Amino acid sequence: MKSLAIINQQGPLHSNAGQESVDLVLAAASFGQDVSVFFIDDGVFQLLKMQKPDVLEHKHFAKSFGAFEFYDVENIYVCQRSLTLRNIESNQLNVACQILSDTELNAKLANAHNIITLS
Amino acid sequence: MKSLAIINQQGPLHSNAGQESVDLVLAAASFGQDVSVFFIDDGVFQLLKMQKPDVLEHKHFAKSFGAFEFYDVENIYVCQRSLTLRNIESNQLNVACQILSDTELNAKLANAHNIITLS
Amino acid sequence: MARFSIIVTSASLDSQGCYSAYRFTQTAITNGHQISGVFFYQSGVNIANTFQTMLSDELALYPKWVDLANEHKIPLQVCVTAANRRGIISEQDAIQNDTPELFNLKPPFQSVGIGELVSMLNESDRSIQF
Amino acid sequence: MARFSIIVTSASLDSQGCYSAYRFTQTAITNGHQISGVFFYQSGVNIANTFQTMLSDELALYPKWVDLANEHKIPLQVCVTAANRRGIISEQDAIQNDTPELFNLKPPFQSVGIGELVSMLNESDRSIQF
Amino acid sequence: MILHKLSHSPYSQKNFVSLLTRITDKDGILLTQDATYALSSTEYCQLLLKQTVNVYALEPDTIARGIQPVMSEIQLVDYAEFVTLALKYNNVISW
Amino acid sequence: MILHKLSHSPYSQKNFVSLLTRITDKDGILLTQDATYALSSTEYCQLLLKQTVNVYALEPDTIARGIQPVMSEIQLVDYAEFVTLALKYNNVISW
Repeated sequence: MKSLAIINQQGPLHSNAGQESVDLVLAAASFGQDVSVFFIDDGVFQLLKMQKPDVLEHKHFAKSFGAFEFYDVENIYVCQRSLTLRNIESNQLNVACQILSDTELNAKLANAHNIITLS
Repeated sequence: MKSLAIINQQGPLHSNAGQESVDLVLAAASFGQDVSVFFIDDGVFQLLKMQKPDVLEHKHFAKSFGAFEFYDVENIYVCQRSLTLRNIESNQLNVACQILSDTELNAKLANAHNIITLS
Repeated sequence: MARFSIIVTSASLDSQGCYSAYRFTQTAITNGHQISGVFFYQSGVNIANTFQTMLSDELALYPKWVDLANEHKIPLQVCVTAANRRGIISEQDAIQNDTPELFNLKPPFQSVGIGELVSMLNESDRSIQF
Repeated sequence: MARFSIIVTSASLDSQGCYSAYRFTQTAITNGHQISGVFFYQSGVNIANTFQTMLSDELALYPKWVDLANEHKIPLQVCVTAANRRGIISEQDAIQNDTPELFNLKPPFQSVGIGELVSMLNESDRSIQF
Repeated sequence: MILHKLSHSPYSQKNFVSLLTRITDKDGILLTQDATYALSSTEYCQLLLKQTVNVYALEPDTIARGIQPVMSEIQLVDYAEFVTLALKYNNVISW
Repeated sequence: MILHKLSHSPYSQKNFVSLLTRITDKDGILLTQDATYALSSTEYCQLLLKQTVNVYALEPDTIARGIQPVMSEIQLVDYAEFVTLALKYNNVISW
């Protein structure tokens, strides 16, 4: 079984990247890939609990993060520096995740067989 | 006759924005608009004389800048600060243009009836 | 009361711009303003593709534009060159290609030249791009 | 000699990525490597639209991909969900829609699910995204 | 009197800050889409307000993203006020 | 050992610099598309080389843009060398 790292780099409403990231994570996991999910740069904005995309008639795809564990996607990594830069505290986040330093992030990414960025 | 300002903000090979800016400038001018063209931020890279887009099989749309004067598009403005930041000298540019300060640029843009950015 | 030209240059799935344009247009009409037209250029033309199929729980912006245009008689003008480059073909284009059935741009969206943008700008008080 | 998976997520007119992917694929083959497949996702699916018509002096990337795929038997796999959202419809989709003539995705491009991406990744030594 | 409509994230796009120096104190700034993320940063809010006091942000875009504004000097507007703003200034640039 | 493939302009995208801190000295960096504009800036070249000596740029992308590189420590590579680089590292991230 190969490992696949999915990197989210964009805010939730910037484009369709967030939805298509979720599609990719769930499908790849259901086909047996060892999937890990990374939130880096503006991608950390996808994790904000307070989002109300229905105000813009958009689907709240971030609710699907809750389904990750049912698909055995348990490795959810968030860039500490990206959070700090954006004044985001860990209690504002909408999913259980590991907050990693730059060095730790690099080490996790170095271990993945394949890496796809959604931006 | 209304005035139309077209702002180029992207490098020549980043996307199709450069070509579609030229299309817009020439068509609007031929329909009688008073068109001025601005190169700002990475848009100033469109002005580099040394470009060889044929290496990537792309059309050299910047050659069409030479046609601007035949369409009476004589107001071509370039952001001084964008050039300086990118280490570009005026002798590297492929079209006759006026290099403007931030204040001068703002004043020119404030006079346009309509403004379209290509990015 | 004023007349607006709306210009859309961003693809609906790559930016929020096309949705913002829809909301702005809708609100301007509600508040008594006129819309000279909406001009779709660059990747903004993608919204005119009739083949778009969103999943049932996703925002479907195409029918929203269609309803707004039909209800308020707003011209939805799509630049023909930008559209053809992106595989958006009108019935007239299809007839010229000798495949008269194969098109994916339908009314109320219209395939037009840039001259229509110039006319639209000339008859409006303010333009705004998304 | 290695086996590559190529992933294209950028639209051909909004980025140089789709062209770079083409050049990389072509070069890898020339140098004796194998291509497990090319997977088009997000706005990368736009290249599969058969209706695209470039002006005669502009780069036409669609026929380049078609020729490369046909010559070297490379699977060009287009994610069906991403494609449908962007108005790219296969013959099979069209038949299901009861409009069997109305499609704009043709071989060598194939409409597939994300499972095909997983298979592709499992049988290749290296993936690279554009 | 230009209304500068910004739509890109200040955290990802350099143009966000570089264009500020071109804005005069008579101009207006309207934050929309990902540009509304500036509202959660005292630093970005101050940079904006240094150029002009006429700084606005589109409230639906802000709420949708779950942003908590840190400075009350930036006025939240709805779409109706957006339409009014577009007419109040001489023209609009969408950066 | 990651090959970081960059494709965005350092002048327009903030991520260009922010991702550098995640790069270790064993990793490689390949500048492609608009990221090759970094070659004309001593400052950006130095930032790149500070992280790793393994910095490459795709020559066709550089020539097409009319860029004149200022530092010879960044190696210009063709597509064949790009293919080789992609295999030399354990994986590739496209930023």
